[in-house]
Amino acid sequence: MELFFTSLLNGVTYGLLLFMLSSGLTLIFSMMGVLNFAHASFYMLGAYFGYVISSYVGFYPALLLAPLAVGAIGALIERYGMRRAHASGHLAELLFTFGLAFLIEEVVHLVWGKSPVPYRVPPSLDGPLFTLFSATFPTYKAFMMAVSVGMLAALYALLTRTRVGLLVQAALSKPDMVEALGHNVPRLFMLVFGGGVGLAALAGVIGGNAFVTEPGMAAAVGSIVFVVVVVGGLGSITGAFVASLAIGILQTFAVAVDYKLPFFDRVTVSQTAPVLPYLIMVLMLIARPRGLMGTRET
Amino acid sequence: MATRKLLGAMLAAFALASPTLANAQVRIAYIDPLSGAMGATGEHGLRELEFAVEAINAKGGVLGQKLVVVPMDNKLSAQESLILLKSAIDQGIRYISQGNGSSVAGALIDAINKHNEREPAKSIVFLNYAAVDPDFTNDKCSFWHFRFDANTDMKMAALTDYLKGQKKVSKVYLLNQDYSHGHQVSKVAKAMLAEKRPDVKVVGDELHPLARVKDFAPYIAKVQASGADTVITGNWGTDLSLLVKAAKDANLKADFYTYYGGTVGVPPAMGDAGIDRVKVVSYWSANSANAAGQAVQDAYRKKYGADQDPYSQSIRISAEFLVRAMEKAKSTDPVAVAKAMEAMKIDGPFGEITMRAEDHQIIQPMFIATFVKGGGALKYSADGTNDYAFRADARVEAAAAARPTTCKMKRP
Amino acid sequence: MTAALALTGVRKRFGATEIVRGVDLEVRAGERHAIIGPNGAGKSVLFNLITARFAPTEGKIALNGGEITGRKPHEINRLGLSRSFQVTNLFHRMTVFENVRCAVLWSLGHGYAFWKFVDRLRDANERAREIVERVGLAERAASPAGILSYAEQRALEIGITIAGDAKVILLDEPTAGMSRTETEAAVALIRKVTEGRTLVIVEHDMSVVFGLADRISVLVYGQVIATGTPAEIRANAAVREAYLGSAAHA
Amino acid sequence: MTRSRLALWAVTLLVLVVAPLVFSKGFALSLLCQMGILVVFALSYNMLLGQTGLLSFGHAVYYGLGALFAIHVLNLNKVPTPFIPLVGGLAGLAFGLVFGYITTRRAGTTFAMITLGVGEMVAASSLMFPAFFGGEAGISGNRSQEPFFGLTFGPQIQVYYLIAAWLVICVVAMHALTRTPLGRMANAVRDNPERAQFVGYDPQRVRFLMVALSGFFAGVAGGLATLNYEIVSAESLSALTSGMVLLATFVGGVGFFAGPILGAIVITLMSTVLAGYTKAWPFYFGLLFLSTVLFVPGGLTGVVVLQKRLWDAGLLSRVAPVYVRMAVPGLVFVGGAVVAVEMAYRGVRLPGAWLGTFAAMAVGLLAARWLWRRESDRWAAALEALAGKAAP
Repeated sequence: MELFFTSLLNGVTYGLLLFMLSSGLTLIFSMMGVLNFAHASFYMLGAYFGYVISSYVGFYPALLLAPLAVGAIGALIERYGMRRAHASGHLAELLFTFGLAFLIEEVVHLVWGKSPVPYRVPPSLDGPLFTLFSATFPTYKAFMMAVSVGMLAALYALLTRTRVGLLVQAALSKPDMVEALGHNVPRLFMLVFGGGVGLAALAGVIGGNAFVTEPGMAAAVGSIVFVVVVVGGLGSITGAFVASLAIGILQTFAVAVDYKLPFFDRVTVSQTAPVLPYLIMVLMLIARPRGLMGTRET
Repeated sequence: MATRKLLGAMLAAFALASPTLANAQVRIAYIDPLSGAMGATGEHGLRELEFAVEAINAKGGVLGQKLVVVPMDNKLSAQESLILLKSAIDQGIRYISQGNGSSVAGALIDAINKHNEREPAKSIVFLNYAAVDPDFTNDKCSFWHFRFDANTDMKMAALTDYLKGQKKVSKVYLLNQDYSHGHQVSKVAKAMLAEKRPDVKVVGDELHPLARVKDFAPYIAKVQASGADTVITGNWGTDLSLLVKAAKDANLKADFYTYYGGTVGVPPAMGDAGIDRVKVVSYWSANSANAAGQAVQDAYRKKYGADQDPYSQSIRISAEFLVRAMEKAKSTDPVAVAKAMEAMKIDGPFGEITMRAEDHQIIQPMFIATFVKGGGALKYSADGTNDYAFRADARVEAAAAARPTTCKMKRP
Repeated sequence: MTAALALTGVRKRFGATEIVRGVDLEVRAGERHAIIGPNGAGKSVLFNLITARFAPTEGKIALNGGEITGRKPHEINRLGLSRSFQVTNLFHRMTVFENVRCAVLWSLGHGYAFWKFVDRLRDANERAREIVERVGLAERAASPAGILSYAEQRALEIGITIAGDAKVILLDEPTAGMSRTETEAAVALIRKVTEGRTLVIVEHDMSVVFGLADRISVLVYGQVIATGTPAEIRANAAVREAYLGSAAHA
Repeated sequence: MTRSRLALWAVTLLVLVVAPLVFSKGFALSLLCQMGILVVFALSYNMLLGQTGLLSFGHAVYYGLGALFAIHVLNLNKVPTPFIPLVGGLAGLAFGLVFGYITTRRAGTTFAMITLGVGEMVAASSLMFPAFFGGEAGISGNRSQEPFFGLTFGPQIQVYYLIAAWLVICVVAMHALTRTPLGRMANAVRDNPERAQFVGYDPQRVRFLMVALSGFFAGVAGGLATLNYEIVSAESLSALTSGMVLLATFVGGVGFFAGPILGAIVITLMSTVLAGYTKAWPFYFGLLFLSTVLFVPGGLTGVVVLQKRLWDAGLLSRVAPVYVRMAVPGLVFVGGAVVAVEMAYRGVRLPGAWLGTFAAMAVGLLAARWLWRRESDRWAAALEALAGKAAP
């Protein structure tokens, strides 16, 4: 019983963390139709920027400044790189972000070295919030959950309630039309890309000290964010949210199960937990390529 | 300058045939990751090797020759390492130093055995400073391979010896990475606990995928539910730091006995979360060193920074063994040096160190230490930090840590 | 004698809007049948329903008496139906000759073979060369399809459509965007290459329709309001009101 | 086959035979072997990316599984060494059939994501089932068994010729495949899957067959790697290997049959030789890839082919002066950039050196832009003339 409730709590926490990581990716994808392979790299950049900025002005200002800075970098990359790649097609765009991920990791190596940096949780958020059975629940995790839910609300409002959101969605299907109406579509895309990158960076500022800020952190989350977005339905914010929670809870409960798999002599369900998301993704793509709540296939 | 280097690289690609000039040098190829996920660990090792070599050269080198380190980036890939080995052989290098990854070490041993058999005149000697698969000094032992680190079994032997005296340890949870090293730790822990502390219950034996877990909270929940008071883990890198952080978040009251709590990146990443929770079993204990050992550390920290811990002392020891063996053999010929190295003894930072002739395994004292706030009597900080250190709790003498070997050495 | 193509009660809804609202249509074997109608009448959707690009919400479609509803496009093609596209739809990076050759491979039974060279398939090469000649592109045979002029691309499109020797040919606005002379040439070409086959054509240009079609169906708001010979259609009051009247002013 | 094409094949064959006599050192020889393996692997990848338009993020699955089966069979001591790559190929084919059936049910980005998922799962299970996969320590074997017509395949030179022979077989086979009905329809499906349906072909079936066949050749490459390294570890199945073959293929040029060959050679040189000289090699590598994506989507081969076409059209003499003049500021800029990267990696902190380097880069860049404004007309004119000649 105790394990059940702790696992449920851990599952929800992990799910919300996954959503926080993948929301920027969903934003960019749903508005621009681009799968940004460098998403996790911007998450990493966010963590490093958060580390540097917070060492000068403290954690809370960094929470705002670092995403802004990384978002600006993202916007520049869109303006001078993506746009060019876009001209030579969808594949080129995908490959561009793929190469970008490679390069960003090298730059991080170069600037901050290969070892982790001591990026710490601010004292005001450190420590336990409450105790469930014998385990404590840290304040910082509650903070992360709150930010994640806040992101959901903000994105949902942005996409469905604001003019910009509606405009971008229109621009996605009929760019010529929107342009003809006198809107600057390329600038719109630049802002969206910068925004999505900024969200990734925000996740980095928050995730970097909760976990470990090191050059391998991008690769560690790189593919799981795709799983969330793909399972949730490419381009659906709510879908991504549901998928994050589902994957988080499923994976956490799988860890708790020691049942041995039939036919594989020593493998337990628990051992396979981190592989489950990929299995779900593949099955989902085959059975229902739109994902849980997606509106279109790719 | 750099362009010329680049041009040189291109030319060299086509002119690899040219024999290398310097013969009045003893060159050591350092084949380890210098880029990628394990790049930091590889660079740390390289620095310690270069530091040791500089010290030796400052005293005039060996037999009138200077030692030179040739770094080679194997990207932690076994296949890449084999190509680099060939490159080293081409350049006339006879000594290889490597430590990261038993997969790489295994491949190198295999390849060196084959090469030395095919071309005995150009034999290669392999100085292994950290690849800890016990096989290398047991069933797969080789005359050409010398290990300067304690292997997995020896570390577990020291650890379980220590646990004999720790009566408050009653429930142990084994949590390891799901690959050969983790499997080995789990296996040998169960065997030795059953032998030395039959009263201890192993309440969990968990394997998690290597470098794939983002949040260890579910695992910690399981440990907590099992009621374990002690966790034994062979984890390294972020798999260890994240584990410890998750334990702190959930306020898990259990000691973590680790193999790699002191290695690159782990102490700064753990931070406060590791205090009084994380213990390390190692042949290295910075604050227990004798005067000579302290002098080495002082020089190292002066050169590279006060937060830099030369914890891979096995590298320096291996260089020292090499030089002594050359002096003893009065030759730099690998076969003679390898023979001279067998059964050699030197004074290390914690007492006598012996290269056991039967299996080429180094025998030395071991320590159990706890991660604590630094300062006071703890002069030397943990690697990458200024305010944390390891406090030695116990010393296990060389004889106690040594394990019998199944090695049947074939000598040339 | 069974109809070459028969639609019974075909409907198509997109969300709340119904574009095709119960179409019954019969195309006789060997005739040239035109479907006309004002913009937005659902002509292209109907076309896409026949060729399985969309699945009908309701109704049945039969080809030579056999039902094809729910079949995949390539299966329908193999049953003897071929189509062109409104927006030119070629293999842009291949040459004209290769475009046509790809289109004849299946009908000659070469399938997915990876053990014979296309250059050595005499039947395919001869057939392709003959078709390239027939559509008047012999001089451009070695040019990549992507660099052809618009009229040439349309001709190639027709060539690919007829290459597989399908007995039923559907052409979607084959002369759209062409000049008067180009249109005349295209009509002559269509007439020539569909000799002895069943042709279904969607077209805006009334001179093309009336010059080419044996029978005409008029589609307005997703329903067929009249079917008949050109003379009958001209005389049909409902058609005049709904369609020709407005077209005459345009 | 035209005469020039025949000559090209003959020269290639000659180079393969003569190369080890020139580069006889162990290292150079292993480098050649490594190149040969990557060439086969990259060509098999281009069967998907370049020929069928399928972007795969999990191609290492076929390579790695081929290698694994090859080493297990090698260790059985039943199959003569020269045929081991065939074992790898058959294993690759088998998995190509299985995974191809799963993955090719969708195309486009969905296909890419499915391959990513399948790749991750196979890579993860390789650590979970060490008995078969060998875990991170890998499985080793010994290629020199019973002499096969007097050859033991112990010495590297014999392995080289074995790899070269398989390389020739695979290259010829893969090149032949592009000229078969399936190969042509793969192009057709790449360009326009919808059109392909209306000439009677099922695009899904075409993709499936291409994935399966490409799995075969990837498996052969894996089998060759088995013989060359005599060890197979989890690394050969990893996402890193999948990424590497994608980079190599794309940099070489996906639109040309020879593209991946050039790409494989360049990447091998960069990751092995350049890595020996500068720690910054991954950085250069990333830059090379990004510049390829942005500026020369046709890859390095595209650049070469364009020059050849200019030459054939007698236009090269018109653009050559442009190249020469642009080369000066271009080299200043690139040289400056290289110096900057190297200084960064070596931790040079002299402000003067940095200032000088940046100044040189700026001068190079500005000069190049200024010059380009004057020269671009000439260049564009030449290209136009070329297009005019190609389409009379």
